[in-house]
Amino acid sequence: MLFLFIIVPLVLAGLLPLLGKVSKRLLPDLLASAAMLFLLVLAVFSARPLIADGGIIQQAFWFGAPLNIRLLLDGFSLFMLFTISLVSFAVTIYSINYMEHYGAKANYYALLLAMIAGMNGLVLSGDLFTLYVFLEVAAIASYALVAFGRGHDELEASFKYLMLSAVASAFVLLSIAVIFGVTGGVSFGAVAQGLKTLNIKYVVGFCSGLFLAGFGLKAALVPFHSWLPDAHPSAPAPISAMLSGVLIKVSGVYAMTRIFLGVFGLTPALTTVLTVMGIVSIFVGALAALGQNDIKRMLAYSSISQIGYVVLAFGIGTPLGILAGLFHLFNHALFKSLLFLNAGAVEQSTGTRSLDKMGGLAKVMPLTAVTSAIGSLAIAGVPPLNGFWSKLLIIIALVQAKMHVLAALAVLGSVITLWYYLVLQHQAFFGKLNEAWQGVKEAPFWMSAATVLLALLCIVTGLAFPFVIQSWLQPAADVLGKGVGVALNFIGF
Amino acid sequence: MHLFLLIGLLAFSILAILSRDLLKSAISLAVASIFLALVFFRMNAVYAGVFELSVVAGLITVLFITAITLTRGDGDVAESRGHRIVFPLFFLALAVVDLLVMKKLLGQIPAIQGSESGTFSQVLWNQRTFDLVGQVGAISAGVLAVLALFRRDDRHGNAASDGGDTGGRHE
Amino acid sequence: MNPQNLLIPVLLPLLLALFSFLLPRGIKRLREIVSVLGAALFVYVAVSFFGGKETMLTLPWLGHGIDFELRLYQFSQFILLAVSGFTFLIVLYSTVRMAGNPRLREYYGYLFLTAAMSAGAVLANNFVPLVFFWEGLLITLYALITIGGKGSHRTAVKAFLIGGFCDFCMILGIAILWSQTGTLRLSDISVVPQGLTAVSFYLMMIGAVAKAGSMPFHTWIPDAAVDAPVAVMAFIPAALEKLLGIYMLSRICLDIFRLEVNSTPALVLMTLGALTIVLAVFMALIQKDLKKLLSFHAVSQVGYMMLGIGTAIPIGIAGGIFHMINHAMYKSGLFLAAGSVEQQAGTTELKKLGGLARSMPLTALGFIVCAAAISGIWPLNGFVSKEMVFHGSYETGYTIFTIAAWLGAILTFASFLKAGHSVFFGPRGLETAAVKESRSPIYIPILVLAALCVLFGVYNALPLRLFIQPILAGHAAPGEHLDFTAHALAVFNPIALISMGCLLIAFALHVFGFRRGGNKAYLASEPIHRLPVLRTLYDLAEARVFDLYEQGIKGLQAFSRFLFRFVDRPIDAFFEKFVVQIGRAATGALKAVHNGLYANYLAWAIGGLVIIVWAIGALTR
Amino acid sequence: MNNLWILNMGFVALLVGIGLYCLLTMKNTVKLLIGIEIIAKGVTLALVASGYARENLMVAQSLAITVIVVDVAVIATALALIININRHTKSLDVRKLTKLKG
Amino acid sequence: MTNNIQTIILLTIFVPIVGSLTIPLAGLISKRARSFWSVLIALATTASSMLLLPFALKGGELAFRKTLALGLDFIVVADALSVFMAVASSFIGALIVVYSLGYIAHEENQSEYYFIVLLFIGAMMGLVFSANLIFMYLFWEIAAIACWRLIGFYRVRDHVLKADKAFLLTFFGAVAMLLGFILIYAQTGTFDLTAMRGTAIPGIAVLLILLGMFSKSATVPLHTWLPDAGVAPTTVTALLHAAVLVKIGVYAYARIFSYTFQLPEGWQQAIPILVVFSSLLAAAAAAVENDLKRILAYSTVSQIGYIFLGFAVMNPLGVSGSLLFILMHGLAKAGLFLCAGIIIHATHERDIRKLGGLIKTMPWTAVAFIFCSFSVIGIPPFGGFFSKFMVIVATVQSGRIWVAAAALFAAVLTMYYLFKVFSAVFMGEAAPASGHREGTRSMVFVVVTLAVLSLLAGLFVAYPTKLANIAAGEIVRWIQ
Repeated sequence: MLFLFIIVPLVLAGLLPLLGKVSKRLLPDLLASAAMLFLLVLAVFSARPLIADGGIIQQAFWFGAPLNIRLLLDGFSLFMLFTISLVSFAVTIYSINYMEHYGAKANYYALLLAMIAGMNGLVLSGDLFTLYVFLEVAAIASYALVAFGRGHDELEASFKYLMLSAVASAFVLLSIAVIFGVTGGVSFGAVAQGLKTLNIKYVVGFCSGLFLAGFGLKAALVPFHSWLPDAHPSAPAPISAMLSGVLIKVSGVYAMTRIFLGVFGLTPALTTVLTVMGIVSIFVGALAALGQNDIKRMLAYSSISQIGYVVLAFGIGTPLGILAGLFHLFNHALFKSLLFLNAGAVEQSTGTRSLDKMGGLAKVMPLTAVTSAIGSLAIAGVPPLNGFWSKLLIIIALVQAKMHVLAALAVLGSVITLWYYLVLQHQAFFGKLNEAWQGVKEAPFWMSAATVLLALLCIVTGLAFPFVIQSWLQPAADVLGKGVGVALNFIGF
Repeated sequence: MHLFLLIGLLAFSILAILSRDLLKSAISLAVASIFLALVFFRMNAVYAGVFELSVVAGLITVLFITAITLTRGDGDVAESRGHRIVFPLFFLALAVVDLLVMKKLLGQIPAIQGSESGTFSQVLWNQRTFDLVGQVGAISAGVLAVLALFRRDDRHGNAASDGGDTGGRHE
Repeated sequence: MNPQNLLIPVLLPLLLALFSFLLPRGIKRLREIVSVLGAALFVYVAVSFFGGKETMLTLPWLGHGIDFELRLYQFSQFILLAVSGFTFLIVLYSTVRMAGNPRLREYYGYLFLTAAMSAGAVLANNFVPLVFFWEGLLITLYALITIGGKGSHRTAVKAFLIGGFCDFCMILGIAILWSQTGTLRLSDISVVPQGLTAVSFYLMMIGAVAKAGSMPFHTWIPDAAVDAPVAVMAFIPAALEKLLGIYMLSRICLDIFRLEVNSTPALVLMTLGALTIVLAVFMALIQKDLKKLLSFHAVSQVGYMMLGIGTAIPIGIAGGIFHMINHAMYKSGLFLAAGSVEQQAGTTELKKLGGLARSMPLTALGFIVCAAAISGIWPLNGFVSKEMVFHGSYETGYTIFTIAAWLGAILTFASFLKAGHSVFFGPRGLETAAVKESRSPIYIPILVLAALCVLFGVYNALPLRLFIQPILAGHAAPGEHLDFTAHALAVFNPIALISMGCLLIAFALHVFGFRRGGNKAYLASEPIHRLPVLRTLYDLAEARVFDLYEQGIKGLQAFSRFLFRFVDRPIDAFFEKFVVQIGRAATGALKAVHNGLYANYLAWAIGGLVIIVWAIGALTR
Repeated sequence: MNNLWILNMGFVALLVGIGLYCLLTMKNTVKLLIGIEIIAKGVTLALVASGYARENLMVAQSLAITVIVVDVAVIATALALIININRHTKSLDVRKLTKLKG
Repeated sequence: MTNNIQTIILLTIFVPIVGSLTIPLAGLISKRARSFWSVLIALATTASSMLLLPFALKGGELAFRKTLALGLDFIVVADALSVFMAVASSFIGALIVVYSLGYIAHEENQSEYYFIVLLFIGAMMGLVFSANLIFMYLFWEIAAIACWRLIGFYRVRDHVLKADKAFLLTFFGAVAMLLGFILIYAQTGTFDLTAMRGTAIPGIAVLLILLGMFSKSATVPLHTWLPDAGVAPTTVTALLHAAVLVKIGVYAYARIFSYTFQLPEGWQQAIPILVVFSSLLAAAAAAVENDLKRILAYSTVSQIGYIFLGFAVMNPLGVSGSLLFILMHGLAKAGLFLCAGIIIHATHERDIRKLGGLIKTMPWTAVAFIFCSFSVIGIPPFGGFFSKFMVIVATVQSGRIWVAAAALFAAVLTMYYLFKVFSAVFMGEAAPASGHREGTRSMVFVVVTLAVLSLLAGLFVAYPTKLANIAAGEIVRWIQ
């Protein structure tokens, strides 16, 4: 059953280019949205009961015949699946209207689905190498998606992204190779078991460094972040949302966390490096975002900053820190997607991404303005929205771990975050309406629907945070909290 | 013998990088692939060797040459001549570091016995099935990517994202 | 007596005030009738209270020891009586004098409000109600001065600010006292001023003497004399404020603090009094406007009271208190007379007036009697009280104070000679040809007050025995001689003789000045005005250089500007400019390094890898 | 066995190193891609060498094959990008790709 | 009984919050319906908070909780302190909503306006009744959001920038405060205020929390946003800030520092000095400024210093004085701002140098203005007198005579600048900008009402004082 998460989008991705010849718009729209909805429902209703007593390994079936594919599902992966499905659903329905002017919808959806298949596979894999392969699947699809508009900007961004990402993959693979050479296996269980019996701290440290660089590049941690401010703004808005909202988390943070916490075990050295990288990312991202004039570029830098928070939280390694990191990861997926979708709506309506040229759009695009305000406040950590709770938990975790300076810096970072989001708000939406945009209309239905959905989720998550924590985050945090133990349980499946 | 093959691999890789002609570079790369394949054969990794020969030395070289031909004429970028001096220095430093570190780092790892069982195809099909799904995914993603990038332009209002209109970013 | 009745003196005028406020503007006659009758009733209440037993009323108010406590005893009975009497007279006078004023409604309202507040302040036996009423008077004062019309607002604000400042001082004094004694009930407190309580004494003293109009808190009074209606001047600075201020001062010096003879606080008070006497009278001397002249005297006379009370010797205190009531009478009378003149002649400028005695005989009579009283002419009341003050100050051993008081007496008489001469005698002023006597509600109060001056002087036993002796009774050492009537009018003792001599000097001065000024009475003070050093000082004083208020406001402005420019704005600039600049700089730097070069980006990544690997290696133990 | 592995890994490091050198210093986009390829070769070698050293050759080979396949997809995408970029800029110079910055 | 009280408290919090969400819906029906629905909600909130008065006057104290995840429980506490604050702020809030009916009638985005104002009131109620630090922070920030939208209400670029400045400054303070809360949490393991009474807390936490309070309550050195915010928006908004918003910090001070924790000795000594300096500085700034609303805003800053002072000296008198001050200042400052609103509405001029002689055309406004000024200065019989008196006396009682003297000096400055304003605006020659008619009937009614209320609050001061005394007794109980 879990295999559906991979095979449905993959098969559909293969079919869509063919179907696209038949129906240019309707069928791709319908099928893609339906598939996403299906995955979302699957994640919420079918997959969740599976992990009632901890993680499981499920064997895939292909038309009744068992396959030698073993999918690992535990709280963490389920949580990621849910996040992916949720954001991709919002993105897909948003694309219905948005991608009209790009054309080649079938192709677009196919790539999107391939990317989702890659991410789902990544999340469900219980093996370092498989993880790498699906990482690449998602990455290849994302290169193409970034370049989808085929303008100069898009191609340039995509090229740099690809070239850096390829290096990152090489780092990861090299590390896997070494690990493979050391332990003789690549599955989580085998690696964890192997490392446990060997006393080779420096080799593991070296591999951790390579992983950190590789996944850090995927996750756009400073100083590996440089591709992101180019790639995310250049992509079509839904893809920006997808990349910033999910992809960097799945291929960067998830993979990193899974390996460091679940396979290698968090060492004090890693804690230090992760938290420092987190803080540096927070500040570099936030300060760089402050001076941006391109709305999407600002959001992209903001992603760097927010990923910093997530990594910082995971880096603490305490149960609360992990929980906080997960929560922030989820929240960031929600509000960053929301903000990118909003930016897309604005760009589509006004034809510009330059904040200077906007102004007073709240008047003509009320829904977009309101949802964007919600997103901005949420990301800055203003209560009662969801971002507040996760940042709160991060700071509590920092203080509990006696990292007072980091806590203060994290707090300061959130002030800067609010600062540039206020700049964004007053440049774009607040203020007097620019004459040029007198005739601008609110975004079309499906685009608005997507943003409203995400904005509502931001609010609801904020208000119902105990529920979210208990039902989605706690199982995931438990998995990570147990550290290497979980991986050892799956040995020899 | 093994060392000789590795040195050959390295030498042609260097040649591929330093060569000022792209075609020569691509061909050097192919030769390097052949050397790598030979290394694989030496290590009894027949399947990997075959794949290396056919796919990398073959397919990828073809891809490269196609791309070079497609872009030739307007794509001759002069690399700096400084590489002749810089590269040896760099290489020397790298080699020294490599010598110093590698032994130290990996030398402490105890040799463990692998748990190899079954033939290659059994391993590939039974243990690494998931990877195959991933391969399918990667290939289809690659195909889709190429399709997307070389699609016929059927967008409406072509100018939307092309050129300078995508945002007034500061130069 | 039922303690609840103590509320009547407060509530009755309050009701009258409300009535006046609520009565529509147009109805004049009814307002006047009710006001006069109400004021009469007020007098009746005060009279009926007089001589009664000591009564205390305590109502719970704010907790923390802040209760609404009123206390009726000899002193407050007496002051209450005086307050009500003046209220009645002023109301009577106002029925004519204020008749044409468009803001009559407010005028009566505030007048009665003033009376109510004064009554409350007099009766209060707890500091909080005391301050409540005391400071509340600022509002009515402010309002009443503004009734004067154009230009009066500035003066009103001045009066308010000065009063407010001094009241705040008093509040601080009360606060310190409370923290020292632990109670707010006036009748429970009796401390010797030393250390913190001395600070408290000074602060409360400032409040009290400022209310009375002492230097240097007097400067609004001469201004108000020009701007405010004359009835208001007669009522508030001349009568009520003196009553309240000196009442309070006596209570501070007698009850609340046990002022020792010639202790530092006593000397401070006496010095302040002496300075007030001399400086204010110097200013009064040269005034060319009757009302202004009177107002400076209102200041100067306060000095006598302060001097008397500051002696802390029974005769001095009695003299001070007696002088207070006397001053209230004659100064009110004088102001009312000035008002009468102003109404009939249209001006109070000495230059333009003259020879009014014939056309306004009754006013002139009242004025002359009152002027004689203030100058301390035997056998009027002023003589009696001043002599007592002289005696008292002399007994302290600091003769300098006595000399100052005598100097004051000289100039007082000189200035009143000048004033009376210019207004009522000499040739008719050109513009004041057809002047008639005022109507009866105007001259009756003047005459009543003049008569009282005579009465209290000739038959001084009445006030001294009836009012003043009981006040002192509780405080004097047992067996001390408290009956001052014996030598009240005694002329043949050194001090009285010197005083008489002073009057003669004053007369001589006037005549000299009159002759020098070309027989123009209003120039009689010019010789003194033109004295070398004095002249400069006078010029400076005219330019308000010595006006603490003006200087204080300048100081406040400078202080404010300093804080604003050098503290507030920099703080704002820190957030508005500095932080923003830092943000810009950081973001600029970051933008510069993101230069779009792939090799650059890759170099970061590789550098990052190296650093990370190194860091992990270094941190791994 | 171990010594051979270390030797192989040493060459892997050299290959990756010169690949990175290429990426860092070369201007031609195709050349950069060749750098990537060299790194990929090093990585493949590392995988196979590790498998050989640990007598896990079959798994190592399947991993290597997968890497190669994935690599093809990446290279194909990258070349497609380069060709597209070449249409815009009429150049293969990576330093001309600095429109996005700041 | 207890259940009833619980229900009432929850109603007080959630009627405005939920009600605010229905405003846009009501806006769909008609403008009129929306306006009256807003007024209804505001009045219902006031009424419901007033229903708690009998309970509080009996000295009742009630705390109950709803357990949520991770110890972040929703804890509500009702005692004299919270009820006092709730009544005072909801009452003024409701008054503002009523006044807005006329004032805002011709503006755009009315739905947003009412939505935000009601949300603000709701946040205020939530803050007042919360006994969990995190929930206090939560409502604190909701109020900040509301404030941000309101300052930028006119959408003028400059205003929006000021709004951002205000939001950022207060947010900075707030997150610092949050960090302080978390430091406390690290020490005690709970956010529950009721469980932490009498706990001694580290100085650094005090500093951080103070940053929050000072920024919200516009106290030096984090005060500059308030004058700026006072300039930008509608007068009503300025008022909302001056009369209600800034009290949040003060209330938090009372609840957290006075009621719950034990401050380190150094801070106990430092805070009075800090706040009195703030008071003095702001008064000085008000004396220099020429912009009517900026003066009033600085005046607010200055008066807030007194409120802090009363709480900071930590004796019953000071605490009740400060509580009274909250009420009195709310009424009087509301009156002043609304008078300013009428003036600005009529003349479109804020520079007092360009105004003058308005008493002839606006007698009622002038009288209301001077009445409220008296109350702010602290002149009896107006309400402001008692509060100021109590605070100052309490300061002296705690042995800080110089602080009290400085506070009184600030009062002198207050007197000076308020009279300066009054003279400049209402007295003197009618300036070219003047010569306008009195404000509309409803506006004048409201300002006169406020002026009269200021007076009545002074005359019948015993009633609010009773509640304040109970609250003060509760607050300082643990000191003894």
